[in-house]
Order: sequence, then structure tokens, then C-alpha cells
Amino acid sequence: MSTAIHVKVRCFSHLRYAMGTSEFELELTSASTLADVAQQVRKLGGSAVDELPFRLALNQVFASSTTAVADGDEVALIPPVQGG
Amino acid sequence: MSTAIHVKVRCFSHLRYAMGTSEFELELTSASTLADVAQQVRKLGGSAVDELPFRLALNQVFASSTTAVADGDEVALIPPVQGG
Amino acid sequence: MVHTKLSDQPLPALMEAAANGDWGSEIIFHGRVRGAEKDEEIVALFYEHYEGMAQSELAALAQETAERFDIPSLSCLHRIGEVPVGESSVRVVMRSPHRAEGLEALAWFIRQLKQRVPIWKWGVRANGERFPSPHCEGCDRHEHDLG
Amino acid sequence: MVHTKLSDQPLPALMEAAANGDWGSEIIFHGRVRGAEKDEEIVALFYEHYEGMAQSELAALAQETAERFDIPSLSCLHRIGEVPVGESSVRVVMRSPHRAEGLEALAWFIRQLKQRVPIWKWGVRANGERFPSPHCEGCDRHEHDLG
Repeated sequence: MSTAIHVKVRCFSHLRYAMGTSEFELELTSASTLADVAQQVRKLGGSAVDELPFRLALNQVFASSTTAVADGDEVALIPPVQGG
Repeated sequence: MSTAIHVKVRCFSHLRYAMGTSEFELELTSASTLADVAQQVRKLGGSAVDELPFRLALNQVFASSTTAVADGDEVALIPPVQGG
Repeated sequence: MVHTKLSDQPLPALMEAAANGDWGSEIIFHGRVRGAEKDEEIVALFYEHYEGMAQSELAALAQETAERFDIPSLSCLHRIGEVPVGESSVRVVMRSPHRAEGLEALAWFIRQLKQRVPIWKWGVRANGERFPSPHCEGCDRHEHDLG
Repeated sequence: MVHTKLSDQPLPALMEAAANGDWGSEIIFHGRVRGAEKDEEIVALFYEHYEGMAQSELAALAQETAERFDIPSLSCLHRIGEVPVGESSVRVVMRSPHRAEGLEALAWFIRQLKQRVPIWKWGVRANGERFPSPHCEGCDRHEHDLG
């Protein structure tokens, strides 16, 4: 039996533009990973985010998509950065 | 029949140190080249300049040792430079 | 000695370094805002950032660069928010015994900054409208993780 | 736009560049006098130069660098005479559309300067005595013409 967890998702740049929001909450099952978050985001965003590349950060640190998420985590979708 | 010419020789850094002077005049035959100037300098300087490397400049421009010199020319002995 | 900072203010005047007989090389890089973004004329760039992570990634990168290239003094200031055309959006100051390691470290640092510090730019048109910059510098060179 | 100068005065304060929407990269290099010359402690370096040729070679090198790397703005100031430990003996300012050509041009320019601009350094001891610097930076890398 799996309990629901909630994570905060933050979107930047092109993804924020495509999602129409900079932040939202996502409900997942307790055994979820960052890959599951990404999949949910792509489902929510639909065609607008289909072509958009992004990396994932968990609690402000880059993390691989196999990393598990926990209740209360902050997940960020990081499009290719453009500083400098 | 060759006429004598005179060139001004300028010495810098290690060479000035070894020659004990920064400038002197050299008499050469009119068909002389920079190689002849260098040879005269090495003769004058003796063992003090034996080991010292230098390039040659004619009238303030680097020149190859086969370049002919003329009366009144300025020849400079340029040890490895050390600017910067 | 590593110092990094994000700021929404114009860069402060460059300070002359204190005399230090160990550091024979000082290299300063300014990245300035150009008047066109992807062929479109702009009046400014707007720098968006991920508050918190932008600072921590920048600080970690500076520390990593200093260790990797043995750089005794590295400072990086990066502006966020709107930066008018012609002004500097970033300043890097690299001080080291010799210039070889400084030049190498500078090139590496900026390349890394443009790949991992979560800052993004938007073009700003004369009417104030912002448009997202369509490509990142690294897009041609490396694959992006599609999540 | 190329500017070069030899001067026996300390370098002037760095001027902020005028806003220019074409030049996205500004790289400034300061070569500073280190406290030891070939393992001997010094208080200053004394820069000897070949009056006339040092200026003309430096100017020619700057022009050549600007053309070779397509650099729109290159300035180089080099000090002559005595320069105390910790002060800058040379400043190079390279402004260009992108940093890649600026970094390349800077590295090449300094390497060339150290091979062909007739300037030499002498160590200055605390008692004021000068001693010639025993080796040039390029000695290991290229054969010197022995005349």
C-alpha cells in the first residue's frame, strides 16, 4: 500500500513560459523518483513542453532521474542555462 | 677596392653587461653584412660574450644575419627579451 | 580565497588589487550585454535566476575552479534582473602566480558557468517586452537530458 | 582601434569602457611584479628597453594581433624603469564581440611580447643593486639565434 506524497515543482525560463506557471504542487505515490516527476510534468504540459530539454534538481542540487523523492521535496526543472 | 663604412652598435641587457658599454662604433668593409658585425662583436667581447645568445636588428627592425649593412646604420644586439 | 555574488545592481568600480608579491598575474573578464539577441535588436537583457541554487552553484563552481587550477584568488560577480546594453552582466577576477593557470582557469570557469549555474536570459525590446532567448550556448556541443 | 604605450609612471586607474553594444567580451590582463626573481628576494624590477624599437615593435605586435584575431579594440601599456613588487608592469585590454577570440588573442599577444619586444628586466635588491635576470621565459622552448 503506497501513501501519497507531495512535492513542490519549480519551473524556469522556457519551461515556466510553456507551463504558464513558475511553481505548482504535484501529488505522487511514495515510491516515486525524479523520472516520475518529469513524466507528470510532460503530461501536464502537453505539446507545449514536448520539445523542451531540461535537467532536474532536487532540493537545489542537480540529481539524476533515478533519484527517489520524498514528501515536501523541492524539484526544479532546469532548462539549458544562459548565464554569463 | 672596398671603402670602409662605420656602423653604430647598440648593446642591451646581458650583452651590455658583458661588453661593458651600451654603444660603440665599428669599422667594416663596405660589403659587410650583419653576420660580420656579429663576428666582430664576438671578437671584441671575447669569452664574456661567448655564451650569450642574441638576435640582430638593423635600424630598429629585426633582420637576418645575411642582410647587408651600410655606412651610418644602427645595429642592435638583442638578447632574449624579458618584457611582460 | 573565493568570492561570488549575485546582485541586481550595476557592478561596483574595479578595485586595484592590494600589492601582493606572490600573484604575478591578474586576469579580469567582463561579459557585456550586446545590442542584439539572436539577430533581434534589444535594449537590455533580463537575467532570471533560481534563487538559492544559482548562488550555491556559483560558489561551488568557484571553489572547484580554484582547487582544480590552484588559483589563490577568484572572484565572480553576476548580475540578475535587467542589464542595459553595453553594461557588464558578469565580472570574473582571477589572480595567480602565473598567467598560464589563470587563463586556463578563466576559460574553464566561464564555460562551466554557462552550463550549470541556473541563470537564464530574456531579451528586452524597446517597448519593454521580454522574449526568451531561444538557444543556449552549449546546445550544439552537448546533449541535454530530456528528463 | 589599437593603442600601445611605454611609460615610466604607474599605470593609470582602469577606465570603465564606454558602453558599446558590439563588444560582448572585455579581458584585462595585469602582469604584476613578484617578490622573488629566480629565487632571489627583490624589492622591484627594473625594465630596460630599446628606445624607439620597443615602442615600434609593441605597436606592430598590437596591430598584427588585432588583424590576426579580428579584435576591434586592443590596448597595451608597459612600464619601463623601476616597478616595485606588487605593482603592474603591463596591462593589456582586449575587447571583442566574443570571449573566445579575446582569450586566444591575449595568450598569443603576451607570448609574442615576451619574444620580440626589446624590453629586459633586472632584479633590484633591497640595497638598490641591480642584477640581470638570468633566463628568458622562452629559452626552453625555442632556439635563440646566436648571431
